[in-house]
Amino acid sequence: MSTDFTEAHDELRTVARDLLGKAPVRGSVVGVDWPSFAESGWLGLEVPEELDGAGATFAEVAVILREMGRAATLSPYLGTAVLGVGTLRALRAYAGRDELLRAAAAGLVRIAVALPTGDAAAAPAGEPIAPPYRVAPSAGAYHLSGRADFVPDAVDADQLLLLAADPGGEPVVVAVEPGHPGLAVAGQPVLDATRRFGTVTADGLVVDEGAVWRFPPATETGAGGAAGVRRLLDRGALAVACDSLGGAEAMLGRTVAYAGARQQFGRPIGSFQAVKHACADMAVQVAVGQELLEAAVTAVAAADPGAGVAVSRAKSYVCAAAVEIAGQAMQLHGGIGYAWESGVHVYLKRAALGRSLFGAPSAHRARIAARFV
Amino acid sequence: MSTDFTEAHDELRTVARDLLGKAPVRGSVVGVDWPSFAESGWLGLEVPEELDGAGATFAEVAVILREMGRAATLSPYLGTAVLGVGTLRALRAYAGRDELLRAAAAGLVRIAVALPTGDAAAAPAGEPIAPPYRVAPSAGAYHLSGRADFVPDAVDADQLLLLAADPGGEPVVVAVEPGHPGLAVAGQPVLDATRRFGTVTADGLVVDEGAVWRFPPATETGAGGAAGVRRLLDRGALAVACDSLGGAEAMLGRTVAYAGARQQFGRPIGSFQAVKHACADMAVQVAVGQELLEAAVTAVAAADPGAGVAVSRAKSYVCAAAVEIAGQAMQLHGGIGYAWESGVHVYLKRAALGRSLFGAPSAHRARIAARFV
Amino acid sequence: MGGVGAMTSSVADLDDLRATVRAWCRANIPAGWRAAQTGVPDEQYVAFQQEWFQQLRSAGYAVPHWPAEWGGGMSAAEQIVLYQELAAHDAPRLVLAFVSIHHAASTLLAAGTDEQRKRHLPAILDGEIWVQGFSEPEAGSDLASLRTTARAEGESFVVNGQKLWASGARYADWCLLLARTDPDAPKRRGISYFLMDMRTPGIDVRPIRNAVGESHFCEIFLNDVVIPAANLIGPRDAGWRVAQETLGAERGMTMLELAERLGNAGFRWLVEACSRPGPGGTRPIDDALVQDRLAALETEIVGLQALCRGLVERHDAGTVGPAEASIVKLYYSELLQRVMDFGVEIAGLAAHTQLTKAQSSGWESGAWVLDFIGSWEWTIPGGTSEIQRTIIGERGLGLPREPVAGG
Amino acid sequence: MGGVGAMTSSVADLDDLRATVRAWCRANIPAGWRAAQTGVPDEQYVAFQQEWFQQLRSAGYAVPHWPAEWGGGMSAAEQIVLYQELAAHDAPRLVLAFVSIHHAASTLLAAGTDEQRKRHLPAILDGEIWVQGFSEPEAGSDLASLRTTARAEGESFVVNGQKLWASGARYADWCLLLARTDPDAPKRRGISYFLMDMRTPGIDVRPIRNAVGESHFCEIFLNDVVIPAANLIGPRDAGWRVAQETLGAERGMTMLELAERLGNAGFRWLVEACSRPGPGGTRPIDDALVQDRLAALETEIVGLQALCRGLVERHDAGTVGPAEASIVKLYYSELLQRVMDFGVEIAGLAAHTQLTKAQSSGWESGAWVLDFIGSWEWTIPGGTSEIQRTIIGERGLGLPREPVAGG
Repeated sequence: MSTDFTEAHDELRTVARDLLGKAPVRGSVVGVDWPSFAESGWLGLEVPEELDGAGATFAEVAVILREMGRAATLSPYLGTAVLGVGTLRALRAYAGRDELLRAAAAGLVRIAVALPTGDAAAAPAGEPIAPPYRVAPSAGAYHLSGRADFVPDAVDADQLLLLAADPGGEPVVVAVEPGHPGLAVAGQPVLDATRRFGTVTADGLVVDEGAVWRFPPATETGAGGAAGVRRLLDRGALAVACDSLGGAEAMLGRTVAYAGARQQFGRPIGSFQAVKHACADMAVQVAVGQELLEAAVTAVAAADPGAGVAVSRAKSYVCAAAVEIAGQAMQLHGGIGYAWESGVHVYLKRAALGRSLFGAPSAHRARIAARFV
Repeated sequence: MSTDFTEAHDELRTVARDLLGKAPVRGSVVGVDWPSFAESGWLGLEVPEELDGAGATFAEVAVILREMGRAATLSPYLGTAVLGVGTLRALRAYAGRDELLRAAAAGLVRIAVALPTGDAAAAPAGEPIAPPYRVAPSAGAYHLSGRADFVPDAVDADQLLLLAADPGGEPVVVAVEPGHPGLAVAGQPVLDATRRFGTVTADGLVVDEGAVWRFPPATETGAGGAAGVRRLLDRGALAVACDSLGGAEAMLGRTVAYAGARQQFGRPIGSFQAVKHACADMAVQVAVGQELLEAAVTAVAAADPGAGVAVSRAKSYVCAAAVEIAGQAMQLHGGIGYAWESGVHVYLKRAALGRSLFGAPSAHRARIAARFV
Repeated sequence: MGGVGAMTSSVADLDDLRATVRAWCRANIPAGWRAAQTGVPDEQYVAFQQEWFQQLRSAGYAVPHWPAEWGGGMSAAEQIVLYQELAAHDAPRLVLAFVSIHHAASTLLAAGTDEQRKRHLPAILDGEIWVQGFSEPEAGSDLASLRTTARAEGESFVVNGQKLWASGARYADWCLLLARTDPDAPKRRGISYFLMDMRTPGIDVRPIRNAVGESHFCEIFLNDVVIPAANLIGPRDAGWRVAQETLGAERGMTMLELAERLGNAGFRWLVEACSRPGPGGTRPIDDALVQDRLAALETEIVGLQALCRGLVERHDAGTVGPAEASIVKLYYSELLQRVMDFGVEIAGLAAHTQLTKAQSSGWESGAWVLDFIGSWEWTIPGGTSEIQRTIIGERGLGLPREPVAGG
Repeated sequence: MGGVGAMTSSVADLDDLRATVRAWCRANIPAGWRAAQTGVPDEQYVAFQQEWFQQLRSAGYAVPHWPAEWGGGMSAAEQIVLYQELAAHDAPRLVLAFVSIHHAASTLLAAGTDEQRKRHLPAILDGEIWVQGFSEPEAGSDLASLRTTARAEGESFVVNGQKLWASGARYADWCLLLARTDPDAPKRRGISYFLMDMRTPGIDVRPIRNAVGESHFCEIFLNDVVIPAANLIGPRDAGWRVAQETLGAERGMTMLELAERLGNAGFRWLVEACSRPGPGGTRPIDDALVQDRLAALETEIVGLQALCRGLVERHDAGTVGPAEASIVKLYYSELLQRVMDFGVEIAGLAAHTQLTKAQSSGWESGAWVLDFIGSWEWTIPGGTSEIQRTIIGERGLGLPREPVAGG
C-alpha cells in the first residue's frame, strides 16, 4: 500500500475516532445522530464522484467500520453505506439506481438490503446461494414473495432492496419502499443493543418492471448475477470482521489500561504474568487479525478474484478472536468487567452476534477448505 | 469402590512402582527382565485361579499398565497380559486355550494378538470391524491369508493369535507359532523406543481345525464374536489410556520438581505464574483423566454394556491430554527438556504414539457421538 | 473415615432413596416452571423461591447436608443421589437460600455459639435469607486487604465501609460480614467476622446491574452501623481464619449439583439445539465437526461429574486434597463457559433474540447468549480462575509462592 | 523511511526479479535433495551445506540483506520475493551458515571495527562458520546472569566458563562470545562481547544430543582461553547492549523465510497427508473435521506470512514496534507446533516409522513426529514463549514489570 493511501486512512481514522468518541451514549449504547452522518461524507465513500460521492473504495469504508466497532456505535451504516451502496453499485446503471446512490451519499435516504445473513452467506464456491425472495412477471407487473430474517437496519430504512430469484433462477434486486402493500417489516430485537435487525416479508407484493433491477450480464471476467451476489455477501462478512477487529482493539486497550491501574496484592494486576501473558495473547490475535483483515480489504477493494477466500479467512479468524478477546477482557476486569456499567458486556454481545452474522467461522472455514478437496 | 479393593490396588501399585523404578535402563529405555515379570504374577492377573492365575480383573491390570506408563517401561505386557490373556479368555474353553493361559500366567510364553490397532479399533457401534485375516476350510485344513500392521510385541512372541473372518464373516482366532510356514513376522521400528511392533503376514498359511478357535455363540446378553472383538479392542484402547495417564503423571511430577528447584531471575521458576499456572492446568487434566479412566476401568472389569463409550471417553481425553502434558513438560523444562538426556522426549514420543494406537481421539469421539444422532 | 453415615448407606438403600426422590420430583416439580419464570418481576421470583424451598423442606430435601439434629442428616452418598435426581428432573434451583443454607449454616455450625445456632438455623429453615459481605471495591481477588472497619464501643462494634458483589443483598435479612477490628495488624490478622442484621440503621443497599442485565449483586454501604458484640462469630480478630475454614465447606455438594445440572438440562439443551434444523434445513448434528465437539464436551462433563462425586466422597472420608475444591471450581467454570460458547455458535443468529432467561434456573437456561455471559459469574467471583490456578499450583502441587511485592 | 532502496523497487522490477529467481531455482535446486539428505552422516550434511551456500552466493542470493559493498544490497521488497521463491521451490535451507550470515554479520556491521569486518565478512562468504556462545547452564531465560569470566591480562583476556546450547559449535571456526569482564557490576553491566577463534587452546566442544536425536547443539568448555583484546567487539563492559541491539536484527527476514517455508512445503505436506487414503481406504480430507482444521491452519499461516512481510517492511521503514519481533516469534513457533501436531495425528501410526528426516530441511521435513518434537526448538531457545509473552506485555503494551525478587 502506498504511503499516500496510508496517510489518507490515518486521517480518516482520526476524524472517525474523534466523532464516534463524542457520540451521545444512550444507555450503554453509543449512537451517532443522522445529521452528523450525512455531513461526514462516510455514507457516500463508495459512491462515484459524478453522483456526489467520494469515489473512494471499500478500503476507506473499512476504516469507518473498524472505528465504529471500536466505539460500539449504533448506526445504520451497514445497511446504507455497506450493503445499500454496494448493492446499487453492483447493478446495471438504471436511472432510479443512480438517484438512490446520490441520495444515499447525501444522507437523504437510509437503505436496507434483504439478503441471506446467516451461514448461507458463506456457501462454498459452486454451491448456489438462494435469494430469500422469488419474483415472477404476471399481467404486466411483477409479483414478489418471500421472507428474510436478520436484515440489518431494516426497521428505520426509507428504501428496501430485496434480493430475489427470477423465474430463470437469476438473482435480481427489487426496490420497494416501506409501506408498500404486501410488504411487512418487523423489528427483531437482539441482546446486542448496538445493532438493529428486522424481518422483511413480501406476501402478495406487486411492483412494476421499473423496480426490478438486474446485475450486469456474465462476461469472461466472471461477473454476472451469481458473482454479484457473492461479492455483496463478502462485503457484508468483511464489514462485520472490520467491526469485530475494532471491538477487539478497544477491549485490548481497555484491559491493558485497567490492568496497569488496578492494584491487588500491593501491585498493579498487569504486573502478574497471568494477566500480562493473557494480554500478550490478545495482542497477538489482534495483530494476526489485522493482517488478515487488511489482505481481505485490499482484495475486496480491488475486486480481486481471490477476494472471497481472503474474506473468509478474515471473517473466521477475526470474529472468533473478537469473542475470545472480549471474554478475556471481562475476565481480566474481574468483578468490574461483569458489571453492566463497565460496558464490557456491550462488546461481548456485539462480538458474539458478529461471529454469526454473514456466516459463522466454521461456515467460512468450510468455504476455505473446499479448495483443498 | 470398596476400601478393600482400594487397599489392594495401593499395594499392587507400590510393588509395581518399586520394581519398575529399579528396572535397568537401556539407553533411555527402561526395560523389565522376563524372569522378574514371570515372578511378579502380573502376567496372570486375569487368568483364573484354576489355571494358576490370580483370578483378578482388568482393574488390577490397569494398575500395572499405569505404572508402566509412569516408568515408560519397555515390556511385552500389552501383547501377553492384556491382549493375549484377554483374547484367550474371550474364546470358548478349548484345551489348547487353557494350556496357553496357564503358560502365559507362568511367564512361559509370550503372546501377540494380530488385530486392528488403528482407527478401525474405534469404529462406532453398528459399523462392523473387519478382522485383518480371512480363513477358509479347504481339503480338511484351514487356509489363512491377510496382514496386520502395528501388532504389539509381535517380534518376540512365542505364540501368535490372529483375528480372522471365517467364510460366514464370523470372527475367529487362529493360533500359530512363529516359524509356521506361510507366516512372516517383521519388526516395525518406531520412534518411540519403548514400544515394539511388527507386521504379521499370512500368505499360503495352512493350519488344522484345532488351531481355529471361536468366540462363544451370541446370547441374549449380547455376547458373540462381534461383541467379543469389540471388547478386545476396548481392552487395547483402555490399556493405552492407562499407560498415557501414568506417563502424564510422571511428566507432571517431574515438571513440578524441576520448577521448584530451577532458579532463574533469582527465584525458582515455579514461582512464576506462567509456569505455576501451566502446571495447574496439567494437574486439572490429570485429575479429569483419572476420573474418566477409573470409570472405564470399572466398566470394563465388570463387563458393563456401556463400557465401550466409557473407554472411548477415557481414550480420547487421556491420550490427547498426555501429549499436551508431555509437550508442556518439555516446554517448562526449557533447554534441559529438549536435551535427549532429560528423557522428556521418551514420554512425548510414547504419548504421541499412544494417541494413535487403538484409535485416535477423533475416532473415539466419533464413536461417542454416534449416540447423539 | 469421618462423616456420620458416610459408608452406611447400602446400594439397596440408595436405590430406594433414588426411587423415592424420583417419585417426589415427578409429583412436585412445577410443570412448565421455566416458561412461567422467564422474565418475571423480582417479587414473583422471590415468592417462587420461598415456596419451592418450603416444598423441598417438607420432603426433607432442602438442607440434606445439615446435621440430623437441625433437620438434615443425609450421608454424602444419599446427597449425591438427591442432587442427581433433582438435576435429572430439572428442578428449580435454590438460588435465594443458597448463602443461607450453605455459607451461613456451615459458619454457624463450625464457629457459632449454641445461642447463635438456635437463633438462626431454624429461622433459615423458615426462610431467613442471608448475604455474604466479603468483597470490597479495593478487595476483590485480594480479599485480605479489605478496609471496612469495626470499632469496638462498649458491648458493640461500630461498622463503617463499603461492600461489593453482595449477591441477593436486597432480599437479605442477615449478612455474613468481614470487617477490620485491628487496623494496626497485618492484612489477614485483625479481621473479625460478624452476623449483621440487615435492618440495622446505617445500612444502605444499592443494586448493581450485571452483564446479563440482572441486579442480584449489590453494593452495601455501611455508615456507623452498630453490631452487638454477641454477634461476633468466632474469636475477635480471627475472622479471616474462620471465613477460610468455612468458605469452601459447601463447595463439594454445590459443585456436584451444578455438575449434574450441566450434565442434564445443560447438555440436553445443547443436543437439542444441534438437532434443530437450521435455516437451510440441515441439522448441525449431522456435521462431523459438531459431533466431535459434542462428544468432547460430553466427555468433559462426565469427567466433571465424576470429579465432583469423588470430591464429595473424599470430603466425607476426610481425605480431600488441599486443592481439589479449586480444581473442581476452575474446571467447572471454564467448561461451563465452553459449553455455553458452543451453544451460542450453534444456535446462531436466533440465539440473540432470547432477551430473557428463566429465573430460578442455573447457568443452563437454554438462553445461550445470556448463559454464556452469565458463565463469567463463575470464572470471576469466589476466586477468579487465575487465583484458582495459583492455589492449585501452590497448595496442590507445592510450587513456591511468588515473592511478596516490596519485600 | 530508512533502508537503502526500500521503496525503490517498482512492481515491474519485482516481477522481473521473481521470474529470474524462479528460473534460477528450477535450474539450481538439486532434484531429490530431500531424499538424498535423509539420514546422511554429518560430513555429507556439512559438505552439502557449504556447496549450496556457494551456489547461492554465485547467484547473489546468499546474503541479500548485507550492504551492497559487502556483497548484498537487496531491498526488503526484493528479499521478500527471493525468500518466497526459494520457499515455493523447496530449496534447502542455509542451516550451517545461519549464525554466520545473520548474527555474526549484523554484529560486525553494527559494532565491529573496519578491521574486524574486513577480516570476517569476506571469510563468511567463503564459508567461515560461526557459533553463538551466549547461554550457560545457569543462564538460560535469565541470560544476564551468565557466569563465564574474561579476566584482562595485558593485551588479552583469559576466559573461563561453560557455554550451552551452542548450535553447530562442532563445525564452527569462530564464536560470538558473551563473558563477564567486571564481576562486581550488576547483572547486565560488566558483560563484554568477544569474537573468539574456535581453534584457540583451552576450548573443548562436546555435542549434546537433542530430543530428536541430533547433536547440533553443543556444550563449550572454556579453560584459560586467551582472546586478544583486539577481538573485543563494541566497548568493554557494554557487551549486553551490543548483543541486545544486534540480537533481533535478523529476526524479520529469518521469520519471513520460515513463514514462507511453513506456508509452502509445510502446508503442502499436510494437505498431502490428509489426501492419502488411510488403512480403511478413506481419505482424512473428506472428513469435515479435517477440512475445518486445515482451513484454520492455512488461515493462520497466511496471517503469519502477512505479519512477517509487514515486519520486514516496517523494519526497513524504521517503524517497527518494540514487540513485533516477539509477536512473530511467539506466533510462528506455536503455530509450527500446532501444524506439526496435527500432522502427527493425521499421519497416524505410520508417522512413527519415519525414523530420520532430511538434513538441510527446516522444521517442515514431512517426518511428522520428528518435526513435531523439533518444534520445541522454536518455543524454547531464543527466549521461550513465556519470555516472549512478557516482552509483548511489557515492551509492546506497556504493562508494568514484575517486582524484582528480594527487593
